[in-house]
Amino acid sequence: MGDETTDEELDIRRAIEAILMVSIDPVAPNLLAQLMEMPTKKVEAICSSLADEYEAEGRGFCLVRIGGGYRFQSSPAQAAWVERFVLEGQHSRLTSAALETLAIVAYKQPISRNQVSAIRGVDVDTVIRTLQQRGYIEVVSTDPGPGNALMFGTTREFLESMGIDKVSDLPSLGDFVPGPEIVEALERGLLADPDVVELEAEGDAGSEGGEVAGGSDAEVPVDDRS
Amino acid sequence: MGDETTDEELDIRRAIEAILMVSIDPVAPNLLAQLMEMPTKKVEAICSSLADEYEAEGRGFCLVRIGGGYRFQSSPAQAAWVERFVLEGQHSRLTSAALETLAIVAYKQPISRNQVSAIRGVDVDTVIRTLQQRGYIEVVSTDPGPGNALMFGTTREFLESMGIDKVSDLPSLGDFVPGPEIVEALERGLLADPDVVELEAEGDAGSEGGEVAGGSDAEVPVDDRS
Amino acid sequence: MSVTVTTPVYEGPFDLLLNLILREEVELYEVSLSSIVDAYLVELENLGSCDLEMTTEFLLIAAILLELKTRRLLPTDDRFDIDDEFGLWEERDLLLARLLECKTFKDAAIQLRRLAADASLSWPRRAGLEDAFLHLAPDLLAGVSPVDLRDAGRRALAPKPVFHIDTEHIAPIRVSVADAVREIVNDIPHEGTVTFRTLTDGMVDRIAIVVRFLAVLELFKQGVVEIDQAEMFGDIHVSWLPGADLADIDLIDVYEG
Repeated sequence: MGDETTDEELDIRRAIEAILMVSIDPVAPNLLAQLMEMPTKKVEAICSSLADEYEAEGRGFCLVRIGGGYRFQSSPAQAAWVERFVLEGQHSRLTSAALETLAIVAYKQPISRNQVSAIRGVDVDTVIRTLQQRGYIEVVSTDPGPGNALMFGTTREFLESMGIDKVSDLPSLGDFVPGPEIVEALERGLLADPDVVELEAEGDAGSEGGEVAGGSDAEVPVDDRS
Repeated sequence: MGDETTDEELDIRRAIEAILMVSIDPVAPNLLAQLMEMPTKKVEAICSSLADEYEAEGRGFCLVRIGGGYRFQSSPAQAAWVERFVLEGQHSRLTSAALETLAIVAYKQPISRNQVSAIRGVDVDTVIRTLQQRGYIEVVSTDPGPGNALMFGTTREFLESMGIDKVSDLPSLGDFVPGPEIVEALERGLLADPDVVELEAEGDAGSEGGEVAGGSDAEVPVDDRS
Repeated sequence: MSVTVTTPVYEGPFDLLLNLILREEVELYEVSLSSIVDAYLVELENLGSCDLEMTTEFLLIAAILLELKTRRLLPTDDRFDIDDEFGLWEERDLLLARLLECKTFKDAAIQLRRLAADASLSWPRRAGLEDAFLHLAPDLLAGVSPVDLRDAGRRALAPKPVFHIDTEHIAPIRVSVADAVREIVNDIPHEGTVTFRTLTDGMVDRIAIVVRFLAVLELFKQGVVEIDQAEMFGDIHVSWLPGADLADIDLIDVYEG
């Protein structure tokens, strides 16, 4: 441990190590802060220094911030050994149908089944139920509008399985908006008769499609469904 | 770590740290020896050197030999912090997943872990462990069939917490009332048939089979009920 | 075109359309639908298998395309309806937006798969509390009533709906005319007259009655029985012809159900 750490800090480090060792779920930094009666920022700093320490020492375990809190976990480098020990595959993979549905829920939450279905273009009932059973999504609210649709959102378990701390840590959806060449290809695929080209100019004035096809960086209206 | 440790020994230390970190129960030294393909004596020597190391570094956790194996646990010196965490910090309610698992055990006892898992459709090891640790369920018998599965049932403590005298005092599950998604499915003119389990497999192949057909990734079936 | 889609996986209509457009440069209004079908068939071949759902989805999208296209091809009203034109453009823009959205989430899902794969290299510590602290742990069931538990039980034990298309109406016919003939020959006294009503006594299944009727017709054709119906909707009387050779009966045609 670093030489400049104070005695009080050393105590806190030990306490955190002990608490994380007995906790089943990730422990939120503000809960630690509350227990230790110290600012959350300080707790976060100590946790991250502990994490660095384990890594520098080449430990077989690591301390990560995940699903809204801190937890101990086996080091990724030791995956082969742990796999041998665990035997039953704890991590079963999702099909791409499930994963795409999960992505929609994750980025658009809260979202209803029908809204997901509209984006996927297919019925998503089975997939939604599978994701719910697996604990990746849950009903987070009820739509106040007519029909009182159940609104789904992701769970802490989802965050844990993605190895991230919070939903906003997901890569920005903007990163996945298709590039101009794909938009162009799609546009070309949907191209109308050449003899209504004048209308195209008028029609496109209202939308942004033409502009994107023209190669500018303007945002594609991907996100405007409500 | 000591200067005299070889690279191979370092690797083994890391592997042991990783395995012990994720194990729920103490891990027997001969199991570790078997996994690492090395003599039990050597494993014991490494474990005890790890334990010494943690102690020398004044860690908040320690590695102990207990119940025929090794395990990480919180350091006795940190007991006051852990107590505080247990009393104030732990969320004092069962998650709905845990409650459902408890309900399955309560209504279907005696029942094996695999049977619960089959009903829940997900891995229940951690939840069963928590319920058992908290004294709500216990092993009540051993299945005489092949595999000798441990059969779980509820405890006296469970009945006390529920404020009832005996399991048969639990309210009847009653006639099955279909959930909204089932009603929805029925309205759509699709048949919801709880009995046709083989057909479910077919259904899944239909909806998620594209990926399998594509052959890109070996997929673990999402729903391993059979 | 340089664009390639790396996942040869079909999940839904948009997916299909996306792949078709991106790979084959299908131009909705200009290219013949048969090329779309061809492209689809090539895709099918590549997948190496066909499933009903995928095929249905293709039919759906093909129908949509066909509708869009016919609207373009059919001669329009003499008066040029500019609203219709705009409507078409609106439709196209909407479709484009949906395709882009679909593609966006497809790519996002690939990223999620990577995240999950990385995360799956680590296992969390889940050992939980040591025995020494268990007595301190608050009762997790505090505030949970037996009714709450029952509700949780109902949720957990509710039959999971299993979706399959009801094919009862096309269930294979299990009664054959040959069997029916055999039954009649074996069960009915070879003298006197019996009514068709008696022959079908106790039969509930309409198809079984139909098959039995076909059997009677078959016997008539073979010259084994005489059929007589005195009045319309009256009883049909079936009587054995004297000296009929019952050995021939095994040679009857087999009706395919």
